[in-house]
Amino acid sequence: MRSWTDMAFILVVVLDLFVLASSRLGAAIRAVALQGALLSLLALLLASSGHNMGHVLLVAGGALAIKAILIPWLMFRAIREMAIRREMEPLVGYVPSMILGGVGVVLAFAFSRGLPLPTPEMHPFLVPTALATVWTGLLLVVSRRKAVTQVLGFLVLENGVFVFGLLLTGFMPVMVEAGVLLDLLAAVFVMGIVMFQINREFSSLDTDAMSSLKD
Amino acid sequence: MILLIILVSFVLGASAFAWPDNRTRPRLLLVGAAIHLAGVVSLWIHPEGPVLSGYLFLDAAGKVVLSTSSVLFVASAIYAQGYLRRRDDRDNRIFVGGLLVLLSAMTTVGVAQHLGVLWVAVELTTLATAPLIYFNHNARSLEAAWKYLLVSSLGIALALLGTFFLALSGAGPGGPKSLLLDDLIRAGPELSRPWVRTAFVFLLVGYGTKMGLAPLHSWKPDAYGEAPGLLGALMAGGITNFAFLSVVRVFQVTRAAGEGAFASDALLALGLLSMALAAVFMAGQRDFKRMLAYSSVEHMGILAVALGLGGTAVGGAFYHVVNNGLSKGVLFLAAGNIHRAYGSKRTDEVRGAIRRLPVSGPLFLAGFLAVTGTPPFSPFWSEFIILNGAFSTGRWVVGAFFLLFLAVIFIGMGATVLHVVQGDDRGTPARPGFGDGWLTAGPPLVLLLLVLALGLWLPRALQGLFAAAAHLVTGA
Amino acid sequence: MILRALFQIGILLLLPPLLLGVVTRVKAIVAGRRGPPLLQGYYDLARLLRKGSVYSRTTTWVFRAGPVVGLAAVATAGTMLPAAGQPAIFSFAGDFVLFAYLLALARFATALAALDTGSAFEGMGAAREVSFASMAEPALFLCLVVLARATGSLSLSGMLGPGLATAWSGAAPALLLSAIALFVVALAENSRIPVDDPGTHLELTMIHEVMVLDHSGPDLAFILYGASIKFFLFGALLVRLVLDPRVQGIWGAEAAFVGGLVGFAVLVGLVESFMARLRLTRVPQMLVGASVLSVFALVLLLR
Amino acid sequence: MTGALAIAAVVLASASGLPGLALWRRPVLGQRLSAGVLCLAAALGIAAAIPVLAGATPFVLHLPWHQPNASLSLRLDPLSAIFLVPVLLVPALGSIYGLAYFPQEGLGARAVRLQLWYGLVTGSMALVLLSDNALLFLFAWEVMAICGFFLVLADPDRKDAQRAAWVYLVAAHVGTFAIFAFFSIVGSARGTFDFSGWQHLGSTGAAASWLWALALVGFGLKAGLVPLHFWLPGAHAAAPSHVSALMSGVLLKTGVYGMLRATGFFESPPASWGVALLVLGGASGVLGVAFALAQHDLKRLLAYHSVENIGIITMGAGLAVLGRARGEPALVLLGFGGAALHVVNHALFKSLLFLGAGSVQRAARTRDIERLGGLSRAMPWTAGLFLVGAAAISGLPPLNGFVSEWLVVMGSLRALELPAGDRASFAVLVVPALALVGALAAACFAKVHGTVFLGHPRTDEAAAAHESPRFMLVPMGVLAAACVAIGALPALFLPALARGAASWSGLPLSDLAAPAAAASASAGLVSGLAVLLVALVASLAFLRRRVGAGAAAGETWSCGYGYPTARMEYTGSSFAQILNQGFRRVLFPRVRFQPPRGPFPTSARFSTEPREAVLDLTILPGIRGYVAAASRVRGLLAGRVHFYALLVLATLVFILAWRLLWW
Repeated sequence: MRSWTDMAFILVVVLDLFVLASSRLGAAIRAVALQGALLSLLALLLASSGHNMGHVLLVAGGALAIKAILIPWLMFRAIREMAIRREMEPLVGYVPSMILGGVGVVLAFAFSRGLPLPTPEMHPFLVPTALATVWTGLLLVVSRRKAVTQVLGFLVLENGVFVFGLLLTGFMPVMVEAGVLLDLLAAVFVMGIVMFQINREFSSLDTDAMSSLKD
Repeated sequence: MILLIILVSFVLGASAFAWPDNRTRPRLLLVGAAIHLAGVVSLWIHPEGPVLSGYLFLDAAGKVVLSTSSVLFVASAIYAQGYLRRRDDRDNRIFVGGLLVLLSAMTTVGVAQHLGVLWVAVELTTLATAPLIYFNHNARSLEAAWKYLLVSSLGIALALLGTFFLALSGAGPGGPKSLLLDDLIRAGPELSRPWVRTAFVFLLVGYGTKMGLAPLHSWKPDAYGEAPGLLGALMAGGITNFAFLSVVRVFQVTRAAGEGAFASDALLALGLLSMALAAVFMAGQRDFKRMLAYSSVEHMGILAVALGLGGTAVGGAFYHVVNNGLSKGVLFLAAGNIHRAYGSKRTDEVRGAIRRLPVSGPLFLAGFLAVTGTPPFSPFWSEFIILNGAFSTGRWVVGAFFLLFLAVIFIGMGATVLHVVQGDDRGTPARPGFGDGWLTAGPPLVLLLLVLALGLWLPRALQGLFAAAAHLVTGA
Repeated sequence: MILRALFQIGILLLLPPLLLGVVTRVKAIVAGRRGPPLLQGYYDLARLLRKGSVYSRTTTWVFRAGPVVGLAAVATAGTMLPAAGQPAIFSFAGDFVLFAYLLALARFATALAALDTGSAFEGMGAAREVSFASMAEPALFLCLVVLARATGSLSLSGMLGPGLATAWSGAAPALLLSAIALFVVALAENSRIPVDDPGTHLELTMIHEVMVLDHSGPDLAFILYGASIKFFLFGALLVRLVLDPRVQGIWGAEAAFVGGLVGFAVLVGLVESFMARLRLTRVPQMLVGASVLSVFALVLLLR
Repeated sequence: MTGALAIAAVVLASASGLPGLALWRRPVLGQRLSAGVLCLAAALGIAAAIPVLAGATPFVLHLPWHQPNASLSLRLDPLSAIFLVPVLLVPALGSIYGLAYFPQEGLGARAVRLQLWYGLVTGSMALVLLSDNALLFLFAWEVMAICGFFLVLADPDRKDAQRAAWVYLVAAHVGTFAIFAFFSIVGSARGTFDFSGWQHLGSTGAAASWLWALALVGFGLKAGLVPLHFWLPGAHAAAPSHVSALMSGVLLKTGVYGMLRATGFFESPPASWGVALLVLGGASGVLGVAFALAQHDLKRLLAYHSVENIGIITMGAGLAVLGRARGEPALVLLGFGGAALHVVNHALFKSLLFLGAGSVQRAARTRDIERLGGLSRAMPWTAGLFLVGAAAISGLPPLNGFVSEWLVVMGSLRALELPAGDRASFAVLVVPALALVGALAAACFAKVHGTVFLGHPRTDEAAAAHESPRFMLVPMGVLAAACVAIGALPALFLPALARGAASWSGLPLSDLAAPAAAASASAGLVSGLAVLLVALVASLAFLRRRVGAGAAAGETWSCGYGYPTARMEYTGSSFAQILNQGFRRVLFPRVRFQPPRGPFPTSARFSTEPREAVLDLTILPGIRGYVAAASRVRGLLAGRVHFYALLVLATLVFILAWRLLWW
């Protein structure tokens, strides 16, 4: 049981690095979808007797439905309609991105030792995984040119936040999970709409086209 | 009553999407604004206790921000009547609905006593605003909306993480295991300090992005520059103030947990950096709406500095929230009028606004004087209190930089404003039919008169309110 | 008492033209000429007062007021200057300021009268007069401050009174320096060589003389008379400063005073004879030099 | 009673523009009513000030005000009262002048606006003087500054007015920040913002000196002390003349007032502060007049003379501070008395000169003195009254300028009585400095009056000039009469000055009585000599009529040249050339010189254009450099959304690293 959980966490981190290294949008979206599914699994795995099983199921199901199915589907639709396949020339190359991501992972694992968990029964990989995933998401948003990849980065970021949220399911389930899901749903939904508009207006999803507003 | 206000605005917003007639739809704004104002007034007269098991409660700090925004929203709603009538060509379904949802979300921020609820409401304001920025449906406004959405969402995500950290800090044995402000503050020292500190950093960056503190401000000039004037007014005078309120909430907890010194330093640093950045970016600024955005950065910086200084400055901060909200309303609404009358917001194309717009032009000038802390307008008082807070606690360097930045900003902003209002308007682009009307020039005028009245005479009730709000933060 | 006052007024009003006569005579003798009689100044005044005058059509009342105000101001200033061995008619703390400013008033009136003619030459003269005067003014005041410090008195009568004798014994270097500075100022203020050449006939090089080109008849008489009184005043100042403390006696002081004045006139005549007029651009240097000398004198005392 | 009068004066003055606004359709009546209200306010205010100056107990009022730390505290003590008189008198006379100079009937809305600001600035100046609370003071101070901005902008379309008004506003606002800081520091140290609680501030140590320096910068900027005078010439030149009179004559004096008031809070200011004031005052005096000499613009020239006179006033104040440091009542009395009397005197003659300049500008349509000349024939009254002002500002007896300069000189001579070895006795160097300033001022005004009023008209406009209407002449006449009166009877004013000195310095009046009596005796003799001078002038004039043999009219003697024209007249620039040459190291004039060439030169020209050394050569290049640097910084943020996100990320990482790594 414990080793399954370990594996899941490690897989989440590996997927982070994969997304950073992937130049093909389709593969990246699939990776993020897989990550979403893993999160849903983790929600179940981490549930202990103290948890309200109803909430756990809701969270796991919600994550699976939204993170692993709905949003990836939307993203696939987007890249199909806009006919984009790959991220062209990211601002930060793939290898440097991976290295930065690796540094982030190392730092996250080192760093989280200093943050004492108030709930000692929690899994030791949880906090570093969350931080590493958040870091990956931030890196993606900063370093990628395409609006789609930026949204993808935002998704990874949300995944990291979600991992962290798993820590709290024990004592404040409703508020937190509702927050995660609402945020993800609404943000990505609105971003998606804007993305379509951008494509129509600029005939491209390259955000470099959008730098006319400056001093 | 609190719930009623939130729900009515939300329902009105929802019904705006269903309202069939483009011409009569803006009146919903008037209805919403009036009900909101009436609600706020009734809360002044009959204060209401906590509702929804303490999740919502209008305390002094929230009251300051909420009342300001309510007034500002009324002004904006009246202004919107004139504005949307002139923009008859455009479907205003999303605009009207979005504004009302925004009002509902802002109100929720004002009354939220639970950090989770607070976060959800702040998120809602972001989502409600993004489509509004895109009101003009052109490439520039789209770019602005995208930048706003992306940067704000980033901030919001970090704030969510910070909220989790804060929740975790109280999750230990004997911890409050709650995100209710009162619980957290009461638990105070029992919270896990490293987590609180980390949480504060994430929440400061998150809500600071929403506030537009430098260097998290980057979305601001773009968004304010492209948004319609009245949205700019609501953002600069409303949403950012609520974001400040969120930072105040976080600060309350952090301080109670014994991390106040660190939090103060961080706030001072970001605040002064914001003022410095405004001082640099306003010099030679050629776009007067972007200039207003930097002014907003500056004033958020002032608020952050005031909060960081603590002591008497915090009372000044709440006073400044009111002053900033109202005078930003004056400036953005007047700037919107000027923008439309010339069809341009570049200073190389706009001059002689006093001639072309005999009300909005002088209002823009007066608003500039007000917002830079010139008597007889009220920001003078709040800025003096904050400065006084710096000097009375022996923070000479902070006080000196504060004054230096104010001076540079005054020069930078004044040069642009005077360029716009003075001179001969012949030979500049003209848009006939966009002169001053009662509906568009009246609201900023009334706001200015309010700023003036507050500068001459601050009602005792408000003074007491600022003191009570400051008491919440400083505990003294 | 009344006798002495009368003597003072008498000497102030009657002696000055003679002094200018002495200067002219000395210059003539040095040049090997006989020169005009000593009393020529009085003859000139008498003749001018009888003559008619010509007024430029450009001028206004300012032109006519100039000589009157100038003479009145100089004469008023004279009442504050102690003549021989006794205090002045009017004496009070700070009277020297009024003294100097009355001279300035005379200058101002004359300069305006010159400008009233609209002539380029007279404008030029007025410009030079006021410019050089403003450079001489600090030196004059510094000399007087030195006196005030040395004697501990703030009135001309006190500065040049009995206290001066002790001052000479205590602060001779400072007093000597300021006497030299005062002599330079006297030359400049009275438009003598090396600052100005009262005998020149080339308007471009003149200062004071070119300023009064248009005045004629009684107006000119007033101006000449005023100029001679001014010359007398500076002479009296210097004589009292250098000579007076050493001479005692009932009328001895008066005799020495008059003798000293004549000596002053001779000295000026000699300077005029043996020195060339400075180039105009060198004049400021000389005047600033006088100021520096007197600052030095003051520092010697303040130290 | 005094209080009611003073408050009524403030309120009436502030509201005095309203009748003009209300009677929009009857401009003549409206403007007259406005002027009448302002005059009434002035009369009431002066009626309140005079008893205080005559020894009545100061009026104090303390009312609450619903602003944090603020209260509506008013105090009319002798120090305020001395300033209050000119502050109300000059605007009142200016408003009468405005009836003809800036008529509402012809100018409409512009005149109405001007009157509104004019009244408000008068009221706020009076309120500045009456304030006994730091925040009320600041409030009035800033309102005054804003009014000044709009007054300079009376003709909003003129580029020079826009620029001057803007520079003025910036200077005023930035100066206020220094005062802001000063008040804030003192207020938070004392726990109150009422001036009554600010007495006996400690003055030892560097901190006190820095604190005082803040006040010096803030108030010195308003007063126009070199090198903070840069805003002043432009603003005073660009404003309409009765506004220039107000600004130059009395608005600057609020800076002096603030400086005195702020220094008065300190228990015993050290001698070094006095020396600082003396040095700054001396520099302002000499440089102010040096700058003035180089000007061609009549009003700019007059404005620079304000710098000079503020220098004289500051020297007097410096002596007074020195007197307090050394415990010498005579120094305090004479220094303060000279400064305060010069405040009043300068208000009188500078307003007179500006009103005269306005009269000239109105008649000849230019302020360039090189395009004027010979105006005294067409406008004899203006010329005569201007001459009185010119003589007075040059410090010539028997006018008022002489009296106050004389007091300052007397004060500095008192420094000679300090024990040997006391460096403070070097304060006596004020005497030669004042002598230089006085002589240069006389030279400058000989130039001005000669070039503008005497000789031939240099242009057709100047030749076609005509005398101004009575509404403009009467206020000038009143001012000239006041100049003569103070000059003739200085002893009359010494008791009031002694009261002012006592209330400022905190010394008992009895300590000041002896030096005051001595000064009074001397001043009596000054009056006597003034009478003698006038009598002599009269009798000589009488004599002049009796002697001589008739008068003939002719051409000006031009050394033999028969056809002199106006173009051959000596110009103002030529007149000042020798002195300008002497001051070229501080003037930095822009010289354009095209020398005559060849054996048959066709054209040659030479012109100099004075530049404002501080503004044009220091501040503006500095600002341009800053803007250039700022726009380079802005270029770094090229508007890319990645960069925006990076900023957020970097901030997060930085703050985390800042503290979290160090726990």
